[in-house]
Amino acid sequence: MSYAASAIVQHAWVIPALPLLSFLAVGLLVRPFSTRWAGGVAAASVALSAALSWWLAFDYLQFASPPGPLPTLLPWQTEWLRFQEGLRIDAGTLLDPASVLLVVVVTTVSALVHLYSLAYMDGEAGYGRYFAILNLFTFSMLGLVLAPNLVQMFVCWELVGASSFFLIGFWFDRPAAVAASKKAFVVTRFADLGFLVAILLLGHAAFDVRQQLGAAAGDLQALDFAFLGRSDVLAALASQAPVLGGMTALTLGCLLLFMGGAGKSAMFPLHIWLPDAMEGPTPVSALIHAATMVVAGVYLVARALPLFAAADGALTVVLLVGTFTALFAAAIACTQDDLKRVLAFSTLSQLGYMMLALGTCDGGDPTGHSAALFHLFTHAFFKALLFLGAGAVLHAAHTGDVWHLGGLRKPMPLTHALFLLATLAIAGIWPLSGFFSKDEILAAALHGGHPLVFTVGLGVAGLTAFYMARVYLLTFWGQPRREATAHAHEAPLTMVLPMGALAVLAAVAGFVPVSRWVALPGAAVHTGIDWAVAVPTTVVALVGFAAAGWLYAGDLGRSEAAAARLGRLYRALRHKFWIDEVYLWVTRKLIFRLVAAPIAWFDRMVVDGSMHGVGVLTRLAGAGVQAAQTGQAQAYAAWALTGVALVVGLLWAAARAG
Amino acid sequence: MSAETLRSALFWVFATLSLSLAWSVVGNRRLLRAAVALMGVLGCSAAFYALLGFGFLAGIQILVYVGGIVVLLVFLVMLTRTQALLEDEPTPWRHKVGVVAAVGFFVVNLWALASLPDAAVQGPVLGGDTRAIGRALLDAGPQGYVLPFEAVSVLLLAALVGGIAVARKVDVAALPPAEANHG
Amino acid sequence: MPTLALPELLVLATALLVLVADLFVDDTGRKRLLPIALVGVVGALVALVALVPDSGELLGGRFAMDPLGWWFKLALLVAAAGVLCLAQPAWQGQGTVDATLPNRGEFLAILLFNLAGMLLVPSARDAVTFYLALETATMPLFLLVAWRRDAVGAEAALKYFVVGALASALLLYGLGWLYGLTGTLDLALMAARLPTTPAAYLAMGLVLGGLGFKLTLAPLHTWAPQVYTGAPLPVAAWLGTASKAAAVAALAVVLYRVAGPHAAAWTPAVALLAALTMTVGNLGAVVQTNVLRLLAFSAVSQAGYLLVGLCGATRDGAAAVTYYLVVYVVTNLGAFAAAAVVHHHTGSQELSAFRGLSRRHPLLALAMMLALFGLAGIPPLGGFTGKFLLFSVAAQAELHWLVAVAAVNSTVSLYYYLRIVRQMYIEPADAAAPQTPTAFLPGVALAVATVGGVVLGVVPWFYETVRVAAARWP
Amino acid sequence: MAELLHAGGSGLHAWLLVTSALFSLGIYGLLTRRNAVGILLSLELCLNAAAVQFAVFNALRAPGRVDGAVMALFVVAVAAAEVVVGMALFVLLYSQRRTVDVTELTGDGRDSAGGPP
Repeated sequence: MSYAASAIVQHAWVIPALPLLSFLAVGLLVRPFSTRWAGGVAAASVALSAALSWWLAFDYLQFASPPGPLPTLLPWQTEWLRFQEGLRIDAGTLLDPASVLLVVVVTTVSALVHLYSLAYMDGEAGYGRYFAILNLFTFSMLGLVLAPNLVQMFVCWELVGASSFFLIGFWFDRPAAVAASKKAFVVTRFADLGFLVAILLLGHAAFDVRQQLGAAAGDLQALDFAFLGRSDVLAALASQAPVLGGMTALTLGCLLLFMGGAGKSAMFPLHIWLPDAMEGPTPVSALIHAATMVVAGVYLVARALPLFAAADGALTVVLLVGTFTALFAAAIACTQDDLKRVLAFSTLSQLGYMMLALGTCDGGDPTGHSAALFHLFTHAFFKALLFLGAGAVLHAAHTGDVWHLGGLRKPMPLTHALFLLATLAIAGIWPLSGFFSKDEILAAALHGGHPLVFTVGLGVAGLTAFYMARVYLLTFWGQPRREATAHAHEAPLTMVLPMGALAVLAAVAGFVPVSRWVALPGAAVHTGIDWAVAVPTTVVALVGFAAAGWLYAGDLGRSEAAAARLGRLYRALRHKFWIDEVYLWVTRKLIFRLVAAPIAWFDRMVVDGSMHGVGVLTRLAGAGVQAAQTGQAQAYAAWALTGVALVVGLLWAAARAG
Repeated sequence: MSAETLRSALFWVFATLSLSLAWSVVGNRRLLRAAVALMGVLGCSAAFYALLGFGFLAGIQILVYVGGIVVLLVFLVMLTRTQALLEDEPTPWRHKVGVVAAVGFFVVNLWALASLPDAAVQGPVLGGDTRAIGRALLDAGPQGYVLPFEAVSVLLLAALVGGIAVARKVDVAALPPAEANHG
Repeated sequence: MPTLALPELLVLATALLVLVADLFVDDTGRKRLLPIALVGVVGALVALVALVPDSGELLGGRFAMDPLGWWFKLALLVAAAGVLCLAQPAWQGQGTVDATLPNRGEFLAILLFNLAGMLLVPSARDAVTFYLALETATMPLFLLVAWRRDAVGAEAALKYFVVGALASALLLYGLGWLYGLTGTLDLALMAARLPTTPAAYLAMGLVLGGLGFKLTLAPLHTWAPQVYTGAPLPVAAWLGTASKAAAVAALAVVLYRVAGPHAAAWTPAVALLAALTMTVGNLGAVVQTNVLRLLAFSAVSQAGYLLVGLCGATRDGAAAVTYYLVVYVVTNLGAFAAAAVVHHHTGSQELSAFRGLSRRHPLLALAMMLALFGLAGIPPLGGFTGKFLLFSVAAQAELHWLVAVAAVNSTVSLYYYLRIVRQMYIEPADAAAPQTPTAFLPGVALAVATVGGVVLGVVPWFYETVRVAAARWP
Repeated sequence: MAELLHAGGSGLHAWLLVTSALFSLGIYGLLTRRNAVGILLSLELCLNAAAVQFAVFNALRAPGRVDGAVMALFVVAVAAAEVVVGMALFVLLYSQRRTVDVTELTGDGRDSAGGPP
């Protein structure tokens, strides 16, 4: 049996088509009649998609002769837009190890989140709408992943952004949710600007190259990934004349592509939308803002890695931004009180890891590429699990503030166990999945000649263990610190089951030889455990756990017990705050004040402020335009004459210049 | 005095007259006088057409255009009563904008003019244009203008029908708009 | 063959029929005049699609059809059909008093005369026909704007008239210069003989300026906001769609047919104008609270995008402009139709009239949202494909700065389009807001515009066909 | 300027000098007149200047045919249509506002309530 005989490989387009059909069916036909059916149809379609994608992965991998690389297939392709020959835009399904991997991740997590949402969103006013948009999102994300060219990727990229916009703002009666959805849309759209301009820039540069190549280009189009990845094309692109500030179209295009990717993947300084995006329903946070959509930027850079590698300094930018984001977000995560916000900053930090891994390819060794995709794969499962766990806590205790939680391990034993497993996984404890993928990233940094980056990465690993242990301890250990928390109950089975499935995946995903499958030619393939990396990371993670345990496990519980016995809650709170003074001194004074606070200040004053400033400027300029509307007929006539004078002057000036 | 000199002299006489009347059109405080001055300008233009050799055009100019201005005058008197016939001096600001725009336009035209080689009228074709223009208007071939002729009739019809519909005497304010068309 | 002018003739015949019929019917009958006019326009549309070849000549070449002209006429007829549809409730005096239209047959007749003039623009092959077609496409608009005969409309119409008459005088003077420089009124001969002297810049500048008024190029756009709000809503829709289409057709005639050989000379000027126009339009729209003013400024910025495609006078550019024009007409028609329906229900043009629309009229809100997203250029709607094509024309012409400006502008535009979406989907519904059902014809227009906006973006056939047409364009 | 005048009594430059001056005066009036009727008069001045310009170019630059003269003729018709449209608007405005002073018309759609007063 060959690929040509495999039904699912030949018809992989069915996988995204199912959620799209379901979106149309649920949105237009089912929703008005039955909300219950809306959820069922939506979940069933995605579950079917997930089953098909596992079949696809099975069929695709089955033929891998172990030493040889897996092939890149384009089983289905249709012409969409034709500018001219060589600049044709197709729609199609590109199957290679990376896209098959992502298809499996997206459909699996999406199916589990759909299932989880059936109970979680029960009774919400927009139940049908929610599932319709979740379907739309799944379709768009799959279209993005399977895109054989930059334009299809961009179109789906925008659709993904639009569905994210609707889902963040799902509770449109909450002003914070509305503000967050708008912020997310505007910030990512701003970044997408770079993507769009990059497409135009690269498209024309590559088109010129294609014209030079002539028949050698075959049927490949200028914006196809297959074309952009060819070494002769890359060499020609790199040798083009600079277009702006000494940069070639290739370099500029890559930097702009990275701008798009950084927006979607919430890299500093475009990260500001992601923490706010937690205003959306928690399953949405799990699916879109942890497991799938936010990794689109990583996926884009990974896809375009040959371009980045050929461009001067582009990967160094990726490396720096990734490393900084990893550290910066981990530091902030230590100071947050809201469970979901901690997880959001944790996501930022992990995305920073992935970008960092891609950035280490700048030395010419593409090992970081497979490490990034491996971490993307494992992170999707344990982070989705963490979010779903947080969702179960929210569902039970109606609050996400860790200082209002506590002691949940007794009423919610299953959730507790699963959350603990995910915490250990993200902290990188053997044999859970995070251990393997994080070590590969750090190994890539160490062996790729970036000792400083390796050190920072190690520090981030410690911080990760610390903040995860902190929220875990505060949430599940000690005593309930709120009435509502005390009456918490275990989540229903439809919520626990998907979490259980994710837990299995989070536990075993590390043994899947992902990095061997997705390795680019020339990448060093690690087998076994790299002790030079594994030992320090494990030690650092244990130190992080110990610090958190010392801060949040012992004294906190004792003080709560003492407060209950003595009835002197106020003093007990003070006592707890005394412990917190240490924490405050360590975190707020050292980490927060020295690192996080300036960053937060920068974030508030410059990043947020500049966004705000842009808004004010725009409105001022708008008022200026408005001021021209004096209402005087003759003022309008004078403007018209000015316009004519302007045209005459421009024509004359252009003729002079030309 | 040769015919050429005579034509030149006539041109300058009418040019001077035309420009001074035009000055009155835009500057005279009394609108009625401005309108009469416009009639004069249009009359001068008829003379220009004649000097250029387009006698038919000159006739049309006087019959239709100048006649049209009489209609304008009648409307004007009906419309704005005696009080509004007086125009204020423009405020200094408006005056400045007007002068800048007008002088600017004039200077740009001079600049364009300077790039154009001068030429003189080749010779009088007075009276010979009537037949040529008439033929051009009714010719349905590649040299003819029957299509714009039809277009202009559509334009005039639309302007007349619409103008009457918009301006017909109905006290809209006294009726709800939905019933306004009954009046 | 006379079938070549069949759409124009059908439109004129319908206009005359409506005008005469108006004399003999009572008020009930008068309400039926609008469907009759609609049948005439749809008939012309069918005739265009089914009978009219996309190239040919009449009157010895004085009236010509060319492949892109065919598409311009299609856009114009679609706009006319759409505007007549969305005018139906206003015409029948339904809805709030504020939103009704004094239903005289003259209104329809003048609209159709106006349409006939617009249809003639892309077929003109000499300056005389071109000028008269443009005047016929412009002058009736002054009257239509004042059609409600209230103070607001009259004031708006007067300002429109003053600026418009000045623009047309400047255009005429520019045509005079072109005539003087080339010694001919034939547009093709003009192109062959056009020199590159200062007089030619003046002439082209005057002509472009005169047309810029119609296309609301900054800073010749200042009339637009007040005219859009002062005019009856169907007329505002007419201005925002058909009038724009005619202006683009005229600009294509001038830039490609007359000044095409000198594209290198005018491309920087057009590029700067495009950048200025889209920026001014967007900045103006950001601060508006009135939907029609917002749509007016949005239309200004859209004109800027359209102008981007004209840079360089390439065939790809012509294809992109034509395609985006069709998309723009359909999409904007959707936005205006939704605004018209809301205006009928509430009598208000304010943004707040859209409050909670998604709960009162989910389909209407969906249509409006898709139209706005189309205008903002969100994939996979036609607005995205069109903008992508336009921007890539600029990239092809090496105008990278213009691409950047256009991309930034299309992002800024999202901000104010989202303001309407926010009102519809996020603000709580007004308890007092009426639950009037959407009338039949506006509903049809909305449905067609919404589906059209999606289909144009997703189905490649349209762009492919336009591109093939552009390749055969002389 | 001086050589333009010396270039020949009724040469092309002299003719165009006059038409440009007429058009410029029309622009001045258009921008300064307060009465809408005065604006209309100024517009007629502009159109007339353009029509004369066509005739001038016809006689001096393209004397073989009568294209310019035909255009001038059409301009007369267009000017007539413009007068009709303008007057209709003025009559309407006067019946609504009791004035045709354009400086008193300063609304810019902000009073968008629409409808009759």
